[in-house]
Amino acid sequence: MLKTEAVDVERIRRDFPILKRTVHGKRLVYLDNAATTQKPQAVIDSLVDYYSRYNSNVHRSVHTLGEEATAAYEGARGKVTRFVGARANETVFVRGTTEATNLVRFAWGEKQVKKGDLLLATRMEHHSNIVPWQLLAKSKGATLKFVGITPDGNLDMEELDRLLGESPKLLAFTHCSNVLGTINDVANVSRKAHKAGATTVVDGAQSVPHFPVDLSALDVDFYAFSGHKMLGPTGIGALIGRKALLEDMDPYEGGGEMIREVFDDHSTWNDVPYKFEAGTVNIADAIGLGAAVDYLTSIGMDKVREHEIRLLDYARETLSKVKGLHVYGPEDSKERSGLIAFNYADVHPHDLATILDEEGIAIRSGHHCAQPLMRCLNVSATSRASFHVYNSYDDIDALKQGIMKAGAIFKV
Amino acid sequence: MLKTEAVDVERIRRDFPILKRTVHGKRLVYLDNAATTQKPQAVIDSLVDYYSRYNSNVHRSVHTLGEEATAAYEGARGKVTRFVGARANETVFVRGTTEATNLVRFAWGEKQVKKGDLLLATRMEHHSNIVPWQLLAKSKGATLKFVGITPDGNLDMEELDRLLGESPKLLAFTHCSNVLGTINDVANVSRKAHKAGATTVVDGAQSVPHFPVDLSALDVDFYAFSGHKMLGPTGIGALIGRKALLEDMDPYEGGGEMIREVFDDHSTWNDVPYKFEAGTVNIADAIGLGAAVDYLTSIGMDKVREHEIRLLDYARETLSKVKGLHVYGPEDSKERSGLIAFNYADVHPHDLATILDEEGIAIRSGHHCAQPLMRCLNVSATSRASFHVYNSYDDIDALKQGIMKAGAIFKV
Amino acid sequence: MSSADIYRELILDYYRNPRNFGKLEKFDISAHDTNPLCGDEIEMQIRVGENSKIEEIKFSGRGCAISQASASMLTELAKGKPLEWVKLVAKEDVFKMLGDPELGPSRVKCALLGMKVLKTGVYGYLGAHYEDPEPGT
Amino acid sequence: MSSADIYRELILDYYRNPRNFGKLEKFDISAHDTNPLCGDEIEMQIRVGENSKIEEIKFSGRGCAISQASASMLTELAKGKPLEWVKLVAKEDVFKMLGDPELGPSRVKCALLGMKVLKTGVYGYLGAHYEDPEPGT
Ligand SMILES: Cc1ncc(COP(=O)(O)O)c(C=O)c1O
Ligand SMILES: Cc1ncc(COP(=O)(O)O)c(C=O)c1O
Repeated sequence: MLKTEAVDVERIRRDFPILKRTVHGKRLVYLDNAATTQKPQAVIDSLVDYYSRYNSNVHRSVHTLGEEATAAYEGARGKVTRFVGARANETVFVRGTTEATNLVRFAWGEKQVKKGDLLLATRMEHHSNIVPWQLLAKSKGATLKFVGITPDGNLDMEELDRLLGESPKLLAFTHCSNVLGTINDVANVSRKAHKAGATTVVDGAQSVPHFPVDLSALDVDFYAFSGHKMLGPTGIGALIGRKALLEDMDPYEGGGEMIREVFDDHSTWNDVPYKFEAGTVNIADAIGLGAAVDYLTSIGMDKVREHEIRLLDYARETLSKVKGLHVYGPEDSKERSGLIAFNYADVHPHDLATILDEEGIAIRSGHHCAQPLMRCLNVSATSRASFHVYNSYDDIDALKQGIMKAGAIFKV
Repeated sequence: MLKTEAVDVERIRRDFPILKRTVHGKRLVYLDNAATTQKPQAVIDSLVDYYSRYNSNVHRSVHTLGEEATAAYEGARGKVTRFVGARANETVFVRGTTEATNLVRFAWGEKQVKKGDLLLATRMEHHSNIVPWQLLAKSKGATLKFVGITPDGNLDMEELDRLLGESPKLLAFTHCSNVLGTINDVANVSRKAHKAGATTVVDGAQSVPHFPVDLSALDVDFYAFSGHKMLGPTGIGALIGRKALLEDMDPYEGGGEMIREVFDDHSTWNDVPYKFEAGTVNIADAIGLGAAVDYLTSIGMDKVREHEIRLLDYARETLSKVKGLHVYGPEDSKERSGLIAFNYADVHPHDLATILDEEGIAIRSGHHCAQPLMRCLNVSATSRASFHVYNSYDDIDALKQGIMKAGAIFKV
Repeated sequence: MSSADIYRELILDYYRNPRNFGKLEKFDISAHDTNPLCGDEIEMQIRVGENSKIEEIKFSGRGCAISQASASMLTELAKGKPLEWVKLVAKEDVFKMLGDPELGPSRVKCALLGMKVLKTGVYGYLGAHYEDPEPGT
Repeated sequence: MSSADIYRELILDYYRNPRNFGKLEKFDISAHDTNPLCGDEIEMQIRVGENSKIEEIKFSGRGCAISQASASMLTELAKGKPLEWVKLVAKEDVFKMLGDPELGPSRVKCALLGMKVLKTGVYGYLGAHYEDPEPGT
């Protein structure tokens, strides 16, 4: 297996037990990382260790198991906070990106957005950064408008400026598109939005797992991401919010943990971020996410990024030789993350995915939860190969072989 | 270690790796099961197996890993559904009981409850079955009233009948109190509520883990429980809802998975139960909960119940010999579940818990997220020892020894 | 069974040259559905003739080879049959029609989308309700 | 260190016979807080005398031996001191006052609840804001 020089892929692959498995008798070539990544042994071990050694409910415990579980859970919060350059008490653990945007919708939006207000999203958003704002607009009598994209797959900055001129209350936009791969200039866009008086909600689901993110330099109000896309367990993610905003917000879910005192007719709330973590939290998986952060940090996110750029360059080069294959998104690899969405002749993405699966290759096919973007691109579906640090040039060669086989079957 | 005859405790204890550990050099005596239970190796293994062999995002996948993960996730839904006697497509996976009641509040309550409506809860509810209704009442201009309890710790049926006479929209009540241990006659109470035109939301957090629950015989509208309290992982639980109600409800969180189609100005929803599972679900822990259900089924919930009744009888007998110790809740063990809340002389529960911890004994102390009930009992806190199938008579003897030690230190 | 067997000549032919593709000017039954899994969509229209026969039937939509070929073949099969016949169609019939390919659960949904739309439309016309045995994603 | 050391004679004495327990009729400062962990609560009231001295101070509330003894001892320590002294009180001072018991993180919150209430009240009176370094549960 060829090293990309950025990282030692062969060594890294040994950390991921699933990569040893075969699919239909072939080596597993896992290229569906934008949907969810695989987990290193260290993350799996952190779960086993938790359940085998110090499982307990947190916070309200006086006993030793409880103290240990609380320390590990809060320790994980600290790791996640530092990993993205946030500040203490600004990190709320949630199920994932989708719960994060919905939390903002309910706890910030229902309080702040009024009838007639304007909300903005972009046409490259994942449904999780669209549907909450649609529902909020409907509940409040507000309007949701979309910032379009340019033919090369970037945000249409002119339309952005024009729509910001209409004094929106909110701008919801993604740090990195899960279809186009486009990396947006978050600091710049958020600054513009703030000048226009808008609050910003940034979807970091495809950025935090793939390149260094330093929120202290990005000037955003809310930032959301999912643990399962960054080598962590399913069921955990984070919402980072400005402390002043979090403190001013209504609570989200109500119940244990988030309260200070419960009276018959009202209750008072716990401090931020606990105010937003009602009920028993996902203790084990938060700790597992902390372990994922440790693993990524030990490799170095700059190395992860470098590796993915090399894979991307190699993939574009390799796939450019396949006749009839069309890649979406910006040209320059520096402007995009490690994923490639494409269509191949008239072979439907599902059919391609089925044929590739037989070769042990896992890609995603479909609308990628981005139907408004699909309509922009005038397609109903695309295929998508997405990388992480354990992918190699070999994986891309296998992908090309698989596509060629589909071409033969479909007589392209 | 004495068998209770209902189950072979010694054999069962070997299935729980954490029970091998020591705390402060003493054998761990874990009596905090109402807060969260420990996990058998089979549950831990199911997580390891998932992450090591077939981790993938579910539903939208064509590749083999995705098909396997989807089958296991939906298989777990089937297990949970059958375990509580529910019907297909009525089981929504949520984070836990708290998310379940909040889901009902947002998706059912915001649509159905109107200004001036009456909502009912009981004074023995956990905060997770109070605070959502307080917040709903506040948002809608409705009123929340409480059904009181009798001096022996049962629901005050006269007050219930009287308040049902005021035509409430909702009756939120627990199947089993996490402080008193009281087991409510759910079928009877729910039938009364339905006659009065109220929708019922039943908190099953302390029932499903401890005795057989057959929803097909209980006539409730919504039923909520947590996986982590029934030997399953943290971060997963279930809301069971009548299909017709679920179908009529608004969605809760918006995003991927729960949609059918997303347009600029509106979206259409996926079928029930998927409509309520926005974003990437907690795949691994749902599968882990399925493994917990398998484990409990292999023992038999009737056996679990029988074992806990014996422990309860033994504990009451043993603790009755401690002077100054007062136990809360109904007298008859057949009417209560396997937990004992108590106070001991003027030793504050936190101080008692600290002293017990030194002996390796984990109990809970505090308000148990039931402050309105604490006010009823006229205390600010209690100690609570709660059992599960791996507890033994020895654990109870240790508890008594520990309490005696606290008595000596506090010169009771 | 390999994908070369799934994507036989016949399936590809129906995918690229779908029979009964299009819309009817006049119709008595119309139904539409999408597969939330992938966004595949199928619309079917039927003109009902004498003796409750399927006089004319057309489908439109977009999606993978399996969903489109399956819908197209189904319209051919349905044409001329009495509406009651639609009630008797089982998923096994659809698989047989496609040459019994070995499909994973997600692709089964592609194969059955046409049948679901056909049944939804015809059941509704007959005053009944078609309940999808495996709804959702 | 064992719990027998934590619950020394002195702590138990302050728990059972708290000094400065009760409410003031007239006061310049009043603050109240609860520990969301457990529901322990402390209220403190202060009458400010000449030269911004703590002329009178009383506390009330309920909770464990550690929280109640700690609050009571703190009022004794504070009485007669200038308000500015309160700003200098550190958690180490509280631990020392309690005889440096070895407390787990959750019990540390019990030990410090009194200090938190005292500081919240006095800082507020002085026009400042006391930020709890470890808020929440
Ligand atoms: C009776 C009862 N209801 C609800 C809950 C809340 O469950 P969770 O914290 O898992 O949401 C608990 C446990 O904390 C409980 O004991
Ligand atoms: C860009 C983007 N945003 C949001 C999400 C939603 O994340 P989750 O499903 O973990 O909530 C995803 C992935 O599905 C994504 O790719």
